[in-house]
Amino acid sequence: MDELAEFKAEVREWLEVNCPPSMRTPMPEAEACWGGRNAKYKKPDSKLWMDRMASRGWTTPTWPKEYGGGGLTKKQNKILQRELGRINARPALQSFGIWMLGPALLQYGNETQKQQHLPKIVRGEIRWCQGYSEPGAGSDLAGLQTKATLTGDHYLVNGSKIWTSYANYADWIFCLVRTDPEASKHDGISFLLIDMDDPGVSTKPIQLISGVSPFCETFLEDVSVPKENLVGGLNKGWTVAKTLLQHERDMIGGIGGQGIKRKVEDYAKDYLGEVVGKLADPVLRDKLAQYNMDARAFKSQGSRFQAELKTGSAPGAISSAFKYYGSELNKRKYEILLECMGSQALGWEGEGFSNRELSTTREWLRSKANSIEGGTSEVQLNIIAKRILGLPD
Amino acid sequence: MDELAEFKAEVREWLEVNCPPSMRTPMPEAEACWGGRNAKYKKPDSKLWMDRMASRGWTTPTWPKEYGGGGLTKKQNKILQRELGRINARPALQSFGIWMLGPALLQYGNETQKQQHLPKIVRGEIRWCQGYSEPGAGSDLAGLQTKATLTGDHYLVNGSKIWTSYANYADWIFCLVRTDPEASKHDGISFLLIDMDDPGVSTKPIQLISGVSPFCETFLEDVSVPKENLVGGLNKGWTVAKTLLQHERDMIGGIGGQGIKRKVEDYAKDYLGEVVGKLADPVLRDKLAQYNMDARAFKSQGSRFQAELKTGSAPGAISSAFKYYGSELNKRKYEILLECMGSQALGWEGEGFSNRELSTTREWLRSKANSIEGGTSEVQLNIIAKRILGLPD
Amino acid sequence: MAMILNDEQNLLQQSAQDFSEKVATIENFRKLRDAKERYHDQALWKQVAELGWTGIIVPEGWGGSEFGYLGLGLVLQQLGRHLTPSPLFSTGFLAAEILMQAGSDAQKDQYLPKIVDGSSLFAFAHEEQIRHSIHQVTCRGEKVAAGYRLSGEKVFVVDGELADYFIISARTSGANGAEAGISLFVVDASQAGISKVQLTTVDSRNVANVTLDNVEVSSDCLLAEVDHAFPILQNVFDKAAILMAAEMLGAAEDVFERTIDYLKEREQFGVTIGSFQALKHRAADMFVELDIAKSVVREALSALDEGSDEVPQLASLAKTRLNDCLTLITNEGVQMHGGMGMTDEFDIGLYMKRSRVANQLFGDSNYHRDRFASLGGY
Amino acid sequence: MAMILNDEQNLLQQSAQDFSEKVATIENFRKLRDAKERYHDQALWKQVAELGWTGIIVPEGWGGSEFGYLGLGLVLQQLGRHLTPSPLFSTGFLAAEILMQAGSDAQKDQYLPKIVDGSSLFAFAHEEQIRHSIHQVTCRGEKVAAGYRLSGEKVFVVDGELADYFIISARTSGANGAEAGISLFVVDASQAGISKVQLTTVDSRNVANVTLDNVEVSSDCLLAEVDHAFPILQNVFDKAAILMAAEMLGAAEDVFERTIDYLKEREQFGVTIGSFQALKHRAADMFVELDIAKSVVREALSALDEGSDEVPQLASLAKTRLNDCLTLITNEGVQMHGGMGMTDEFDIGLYMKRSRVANQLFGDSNYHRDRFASLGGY
Repeated sequence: MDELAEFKAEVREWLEVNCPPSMRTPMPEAEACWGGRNAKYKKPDSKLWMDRMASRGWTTPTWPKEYGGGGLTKKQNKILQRELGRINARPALQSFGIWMLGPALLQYGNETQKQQHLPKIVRGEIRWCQGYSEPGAGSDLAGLQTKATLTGDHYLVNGSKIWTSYANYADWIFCLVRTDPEASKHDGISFLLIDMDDPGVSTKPIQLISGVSPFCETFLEDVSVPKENLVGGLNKGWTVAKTLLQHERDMIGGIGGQGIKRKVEDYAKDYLGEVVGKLADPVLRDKLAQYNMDARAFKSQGSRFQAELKTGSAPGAISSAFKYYGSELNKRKYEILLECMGSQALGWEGEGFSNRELSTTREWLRSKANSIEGGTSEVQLNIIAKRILGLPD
Repeated sequence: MDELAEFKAEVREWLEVNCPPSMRTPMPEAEACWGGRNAKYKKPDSKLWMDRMASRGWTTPTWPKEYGGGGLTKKQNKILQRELGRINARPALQSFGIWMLGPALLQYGNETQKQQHLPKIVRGEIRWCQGYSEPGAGSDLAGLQTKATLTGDHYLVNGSKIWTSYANYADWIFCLVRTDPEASKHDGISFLLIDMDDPGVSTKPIQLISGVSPFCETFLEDVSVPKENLVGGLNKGWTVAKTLLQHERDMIGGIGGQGIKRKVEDYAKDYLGEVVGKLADPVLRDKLAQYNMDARAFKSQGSRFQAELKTGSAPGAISSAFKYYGSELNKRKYEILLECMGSQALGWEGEGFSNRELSTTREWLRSKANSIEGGTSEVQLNIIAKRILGLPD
Repeated sequence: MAMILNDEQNLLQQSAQDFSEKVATIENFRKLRDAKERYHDQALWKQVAELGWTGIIVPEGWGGSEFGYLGLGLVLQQLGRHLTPSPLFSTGFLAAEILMQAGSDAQKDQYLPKIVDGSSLFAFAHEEQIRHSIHQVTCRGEKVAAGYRLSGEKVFVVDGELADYFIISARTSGANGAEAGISLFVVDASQAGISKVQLTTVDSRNVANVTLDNVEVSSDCLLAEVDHAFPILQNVFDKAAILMAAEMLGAAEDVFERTIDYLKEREQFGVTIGSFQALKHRAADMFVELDIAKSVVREALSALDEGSDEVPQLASLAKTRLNDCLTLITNEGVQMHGGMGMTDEFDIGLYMKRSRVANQLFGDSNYHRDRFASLGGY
Repeated sequence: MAMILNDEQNLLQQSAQDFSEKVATIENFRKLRDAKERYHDQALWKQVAELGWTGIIVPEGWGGSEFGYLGLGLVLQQLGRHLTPSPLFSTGFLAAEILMQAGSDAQKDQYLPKIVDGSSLFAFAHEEQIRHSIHQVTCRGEKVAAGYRLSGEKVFVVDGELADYFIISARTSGANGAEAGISLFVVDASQAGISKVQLTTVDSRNVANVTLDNVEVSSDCLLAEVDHAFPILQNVFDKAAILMAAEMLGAAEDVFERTIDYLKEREQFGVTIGSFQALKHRAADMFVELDIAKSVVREALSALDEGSDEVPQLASLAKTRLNDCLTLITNEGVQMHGGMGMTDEFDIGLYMKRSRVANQLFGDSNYHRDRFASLGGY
């Protein structure tokens, strides 16, 4: 325990010295630091903070030191995160490289690939995006058509990807591509890393109903990719993808707790008023209580799952249940908020509505994607029926 | 118009003379008159009333006079029904012969069959039951296995039927049987009339969760049936059945208006109390309002359907929509009633509960069959998806 | 009850459908939206007036066709199909209706012809809170020598930034919340003391918050008897709920049809997604809801033409039904369109946005369920 | 939070499962039901006591095992699976709990050993209305020379017709509805003035309405401090809600498993009906609801053992969740069983009947949602 206490003291001191005061304030979405070749930093301190954290490997605290990571144990990392939280430090670096590609490379990449890519992810030098979905294949992810044909030392890649998050800002893309058109659907897919500066790669942002454009279509026309960029073996891409998808599902499933941090009842009080300490509208109050109970129950399910994970008794497909329930819950939250807010929920921009109102409306629209992205609710129910309940095809 | 006025006066006079006063009182279920060879009449007046009505053909007012019917026009029948309602006359005769078999015979029967069976239905001499479902084939009605093999002049029938209403009291049964095991499912079925006094026919009542036994299993073991008893042609039984099923569906779909006549809110007032003219529980009040609105809207849909029937613009499969919505609505009504009644809804029999409370609880259990009998809700949704929306198989 | 259209109504419906498909298209709406100005298409409005729709409920004496509410409902339903923004509801219905009920002969002569020929636009400034209420009127109408002095705030006034005239409810006596003491005024929008803030709403229509700062109006501006506007408001809002339901019905039909088409066309896992039974059942359920919604709107519109006693119940029924039905169908529609449903390129999101605004106008479902229960005496 | 069972708990669960599968079977329940007498199996009860379950929450000093609420919940869950009627809840939990909280040492010495060895049965007579309420106590407890005189009506007293002793709440001061002024008494059931009407309920359990007509009890019968039983009642009802949820969880699990089995076995249209996607999705949805219900019950039981501050919230959460989950699963179960689900021969209808009784006990969902909101300060 002394070692941990020592570690804690050391962390606290280091942060005191190295975390700029401007990085200890709430972070507007627009000031998030994503790194990359062409990164623009709204505040110079963002870059400084990222670099300092990266120098310790703390942008990826538990990654091995040999690839630039922090090499921390779980317990040490917990301390680090707590200390960061204590001073309200902003995230030093956000990155699909950290969240998704890194873990996949650590599990499936060869030594060269790890050496080449991981340190750059740690330091925020390369910004990655994900190329899974295709216009013709949504829920049917494995139905993808983007082709990669080996010609000599290179794969020739042709096709297009959709829902590539921030592809217009990314440097590299990790892609699922079809390398064997003859094999059965899942068996002919490979996992490929592509430099987006290569000729033939282009992107086009997609405007969403919520008014923002976090996603792109990404087009690949005769892109030449060195065969060394294949991860996890030829036609073994589906294995890599499944690991990543599960990971994504867990992230989105937790979404019920994301977004609005303010309690729904506090919003409701503003808009409905109170009578003797109760929300003035008893019917909406009942609806809201049901929502809060469901959210609390969902949290309880999460705790049980965490405990079962440790004993290995949790069924693998249970993450589909989280994904399903969590996203439906989040959609419901915003529908209730809209009901509470009346005509103040109907603004798009400009005068007459508070900023919080305007962003709630946008988040309501955004929430509709929860049950689509990362595997639709329908797909999750299919998985539960098949893999947990064993119902026949 | 004078003719109708004359008819009305005549009807009124006749009823005044012929409807016994005891038949002008509300009818307990147990006193319903179903006719039949072995009918028992709790009240002698029931028999008298049936016979008198039958003598005018008014047990089947619109059937042709040649088969014993009343030969009335629609307008005349309306007058008759109104006059019967005016004096609160009990139904003179209830019968699956009148509701189901009669219309089928009129449409598909040959002259001999009509002459043989219709008059006896009119006079309540023969009580019929329906033999469609089988233990192995529920929703998949056409999957029936009861076999009828032609041997000489007779069909040899083997199999069993389930959900045969009141088969233990019935004299004859109209059955769907498989006459061509080689043909595709719908093409090898025939419609057969069987005298239940024939050797080999036996019945066994099924006890339901609501505590009553209106249904039986009916067993057919080497029953010999004259080939003249085939209706609608060999292997043409499915056509006859479809007509009857549509008819049944319409009857059950109207169920939302059946059962409890008292307004749901009047029950609710008894159990929840009122505050300034409103139900004291605002959340249950809201639920109840939603139910009442849905029931009113369902009525509106019925009116539109009636109007469209006249212009021929109603899609045929729309009766599936009525069946589906009507039965789900009725189930919901009883769930709400249960919520209102609290622990007074939990009685089965005996002291501590009023008769009305006890029968509401039984009706609640009974209502669960609404979405199963006459084609499950799932089957209705399949029909709508296929025949109205044209969604692919 | 006119559950089936007669020939004239069929013709009207057909012409509205043609107009909505050829002129008042959703592309047209997108242009107005992206221009981010007043969300108003003057050329389209001219055509609406020429087609005579501005006078559908106006008696012939003032140039109208007196065709009735079912007729107007049919037109609004078709415009709802393509999300057509037009002042028809505010001017051709709300203003016309109020003037017919509450206007003196002189007022009718002055305003109704301008409504019918489309030369003036009106907006009804009544709501003061975030939720619909008939009773809540705090805007003051003080008697002064020459007439009345109006002060207060009106919110979410549809077509408020377009209007040449406002019809304004104000409290001339009594406490806020009381039925007695509410009066109606018709006021020139350019009158001193009136200021407007145009709102940019999620459905890209013309809406404004309106402030009245000691607006002096002459006694000629008073509609109906002073203090006694409440029953008029009640009746107008019932009609408004039903006609808004008609517009929403058009939108719901359109989204439903789009979604069924998509189910038949989109392939996944090697088959069209419309062959998945779970989606089929949800589609069938939507069909049933929509079919019932159609019946309710039709019956409610007929009830208006027939002056039925059941209008209040049917108004609450129709509005609740269409609020919930359109919410269901837009939510399910977006979900069944998958990722594409989330893009601005697909139209379905536009319907989702409009649905929530329409939900709020003239009472959301909570409001109308409460009212339906009260009308039922429980 | 003990989300995972330890070895001892696993053993207890296993023995409860064995008992419920081999002894406390549903056939056993059917026999009691059809006998139409007191719905009580004395032999089974003896075994329950021998297994030590009557003393699970009782301290060792009085012969109990002090195993805790999670342990008791595990047993009730298993008994819930086979709808086992047993006085364990009334005697082994309600009476034991109240005596432990409110009894004097003498009272504990007198009653707890009888609970643990199963020789006496208890019933808790509190409710007076058709809906659960803690506050509504009109039954009077008048101070007289020798003690108290009790008068009033108690309804739907579970095991009321079996009990050797009643625990009775009565108002010793204050107005109906007030928190202060409620007292608890433990009374011999054979006491003069007590009369019972046995009810025949839809779930065929032992229930009675109890009338108290000037029942004279000595001061020794008073539990806890006079007038101050309310906080005890509150805590006991929270625990009761959680333990009832545990029983309901067992029933829900059983019905769910039966239904899934039926989906895999029943053929229609040439395939097993479990291959229909619409049914699959509904089954998956039920699975999710049930999985969440399991977590909530487990967390709530642990919270009892840990004396967590969140017990009131978790009690309302657990009861609401299981009310709704069991209603959903029994309704869906019957529907998916088709016609067979409607027959008395199949067990599923028995669960549906029990579900509605369990729903009412210790608060229905409306009650607990309201309370959850109040606890949350809104």
